[in-house]
Amino acid sequence: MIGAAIYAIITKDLIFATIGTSLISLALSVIFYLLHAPDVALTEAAIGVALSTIVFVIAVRNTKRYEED
Amino acid sequence: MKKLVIISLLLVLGYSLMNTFSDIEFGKKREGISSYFLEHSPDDLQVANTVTAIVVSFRGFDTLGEVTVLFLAATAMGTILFRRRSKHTGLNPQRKSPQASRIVQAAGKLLFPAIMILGAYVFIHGHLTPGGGFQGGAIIATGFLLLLISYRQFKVEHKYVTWIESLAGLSFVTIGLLGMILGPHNSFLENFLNVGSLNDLLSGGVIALVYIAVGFKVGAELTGILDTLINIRETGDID
Amino acid sequence: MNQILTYSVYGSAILVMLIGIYAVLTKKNLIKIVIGLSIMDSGFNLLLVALGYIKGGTAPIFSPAVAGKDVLMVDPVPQALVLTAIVIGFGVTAVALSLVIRLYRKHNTIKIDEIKTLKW
Amino acid sequence: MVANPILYIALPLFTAFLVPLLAKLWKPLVRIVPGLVLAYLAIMSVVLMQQVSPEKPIIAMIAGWKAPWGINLVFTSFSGFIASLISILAFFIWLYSFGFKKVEFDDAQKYFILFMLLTAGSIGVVLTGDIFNMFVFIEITSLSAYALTAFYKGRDGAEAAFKFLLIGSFSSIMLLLGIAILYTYTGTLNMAHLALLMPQVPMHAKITSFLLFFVALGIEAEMFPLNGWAPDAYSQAPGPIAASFAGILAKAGIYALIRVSYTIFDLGDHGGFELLLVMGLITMVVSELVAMRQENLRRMLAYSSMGQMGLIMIAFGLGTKEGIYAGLFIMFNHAVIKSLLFLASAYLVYYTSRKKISDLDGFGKLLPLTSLLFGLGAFAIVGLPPFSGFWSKLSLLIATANSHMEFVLATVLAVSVIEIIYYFRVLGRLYFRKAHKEIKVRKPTWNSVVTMIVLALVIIAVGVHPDFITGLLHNAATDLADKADYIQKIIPDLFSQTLN
Repeated sequence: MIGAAIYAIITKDLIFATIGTSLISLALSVIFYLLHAPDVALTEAAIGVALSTIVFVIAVRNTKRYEED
Repeated sequence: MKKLVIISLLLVLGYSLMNTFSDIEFGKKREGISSYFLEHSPDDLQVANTVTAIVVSFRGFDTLGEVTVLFLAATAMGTILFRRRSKHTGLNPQRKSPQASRIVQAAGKLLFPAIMILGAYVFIHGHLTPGGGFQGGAIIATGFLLLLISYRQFKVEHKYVTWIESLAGLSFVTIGLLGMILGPHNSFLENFLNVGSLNDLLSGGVIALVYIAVGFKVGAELTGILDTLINIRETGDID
Repeated sequence: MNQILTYSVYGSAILVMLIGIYAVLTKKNLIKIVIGLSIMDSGFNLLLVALGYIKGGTAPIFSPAVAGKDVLMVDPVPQALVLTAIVIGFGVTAVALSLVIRLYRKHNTIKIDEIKTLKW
Repeated sequence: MVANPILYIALPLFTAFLVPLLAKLWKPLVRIVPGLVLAYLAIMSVVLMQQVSPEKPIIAMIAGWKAPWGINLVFTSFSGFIASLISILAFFIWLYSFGFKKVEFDDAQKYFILFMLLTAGSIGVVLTGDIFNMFVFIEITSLSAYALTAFYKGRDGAEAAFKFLLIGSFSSIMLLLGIAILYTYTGTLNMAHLALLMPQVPMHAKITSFLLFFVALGIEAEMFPLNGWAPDAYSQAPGPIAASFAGILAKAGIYALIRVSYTIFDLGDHGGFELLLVMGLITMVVSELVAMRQENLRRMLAYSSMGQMGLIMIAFGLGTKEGIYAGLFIMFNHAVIKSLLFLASAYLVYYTSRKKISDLDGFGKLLPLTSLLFGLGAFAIVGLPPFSGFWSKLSLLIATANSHMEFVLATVLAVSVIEIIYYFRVLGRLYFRKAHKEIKVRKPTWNSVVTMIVLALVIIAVGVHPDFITGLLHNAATDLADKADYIQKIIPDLFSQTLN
């Protein structure tokens, strides 16, 4: 999860960065399940993994895909 | 240089947080209000899922606020993106993006009803199993998302979304206000129905109703948000 | 053993949060900044749920399987709070991204230094 | 039932959900209905203020659960005073923006919904007795503030809103961390219960979470150096919204800051108040110095507003009952006078996109009434008699003198001179310069004239006869100063258990 977080902020391709955040959410949702928080796991899976990612992807499509220095 | 300053500041923050939290042993039981919740949720409310009981009853005001935050987000995005609604809205929009492949379309058609049923199941059973209004609503929005991306000509009827959103919100507040009239303590959001018995579908009194309203509202709001974002292109320039 | 577990769980949650804050403060790309905000929230959510965990506890649901038995359950309050925090975080992210899109339409860039009025 | 603190939140939310449907029935309803709701809340405030006294706060349970288990709304003399101030001011700001011709229909609907929710959120922050619920209301308030900042698209509103959103997100993560620390050590979220259990929290955790709260709420309360968002937001938002940022949003922020430092934490004697005092001093001096150099009228007013917030922090940082009294008095005056100044300035700079002070030459003849009201507001805010600002500044000076803070006293006086200089510079432009040729002015509409005159009358009335509100202020100050009483009123059972 930490790896995904670092990847998400260093990669120049914003689509991959978005995928990085959704991986964080996915990992988070598994951890929540392991910590006996099924409600939170379900919310994180639906909102963090699916909806948030799609919102980011739409935003990237409407702007620029690559981050330049 | 700037980065060094920021990193050192973050290290200070991280150290002080770590210092604070390391006293708290991981996985140790602590005293607090939660024991009261664990006791009273099954006994007084007959709600099996304690998290639901907390979210809807004990801290029901937070949930009302939360639903409002989503409503606000949808309204705010409308304000930010859709200034000066252009005249050609809805009239044969020429989408630049290509159609999704047939496989995606077929899968969308197959999956959509299943997702809808899953979403509805999740928020109707919110007081029994994990899940509830937010989760169910989010799942339903995912279903609409599938249709929105696989069928380019698919349009969410704004009229219906507005109606569902408003009516669900109104019923939430109305249930709350009814609690002020009918409830034993005359307080907002109070239960005034028969609570039934633990682990029945018809248990928990008002809680189940509130969570269903939340489910509809969240579903409509999230669908609205996605629809606003996906359709920016065709409504053209905002300036 | 428990001490190590304590440090590693809280430490990784705080680390994720700090990575998010770092991205928000140093990145020049507006979308990257919003990604930083969402990472920051994720880290906090993990921290709060971890604080509510009780060793040997079960999920706080009185399903028929545990009915009548005296079971230890994890703290449900942080879970309810995190539920709220996730939904609020999503709302804020969506608003932030729509602002980014509007800024892009106006300035045709999402680099923070090219938008003069954003500097401070 | 008809007058219950819950309605402050429930009614605006109900209306916000209803307005999209009303829009289909008859379009003007989206302007009228929010106004009716705000009017009802304003009347309800008057009724509730008559019922409440320091001995008998009004506590509203939610879902029938007693504190600390459920969330409750606490309408005391202190929180009720601020809530009433906000709700009455909100009604007048609605009246002012009622005739907005600039906004089209679709936007009008969103404008009034957002404004109503801004008000409801701020009142929620003030009334709630639960710390996490306060966070939720702060988020409601901030989200509507972001959207309203970006409301006009011709200006740089989106930039200001994005800046505001970034800083606001930091504020919320800090707040959440502070709440998490308190929850893990005490196991509760109710403010009174937290205050009761505070002695059992170890010192280092207490300090960390206090600092987190302080920074987070300092952002909302426009404390230096965390107020980078404020000048942009104030200058880019529509005129009435700038007025409500000063009168409503900032008031909720400073209320939360005071509630946290006075009631929840027991750090007042361990440097908590000194921190508030010092930050207030810095905020005041820096903002007023920057305000003097502003060319843009709106930005000047924004910095002046921050200076006033600094003044309020100084007053509360004294930690004495006199200080609280002075702080509340300044809060009241700042809300009324700054709103008047922002509302009047909206017409003064209506057609100039730069909003430069130098463009105001000769407006005293072109817009006599608006200029007069602006001048009145300027006289009042710098603290000249016979306006209400004089009494609040005087009470602050007395309070500092009695606390033997001569340095603070001298600084406040010196800063007042700076204030006089920059406000009089504007007035000089208005009245003693010739107008530029071919200048377009916009005549104020009747509803905005009524609003501004009412606010001006309040300023004069309180200035001539301060007894109108001193009683309320004394009650509020008594209420805030007595922490044990607050705890006892909200959680009587747990309080007596701890005593035994």
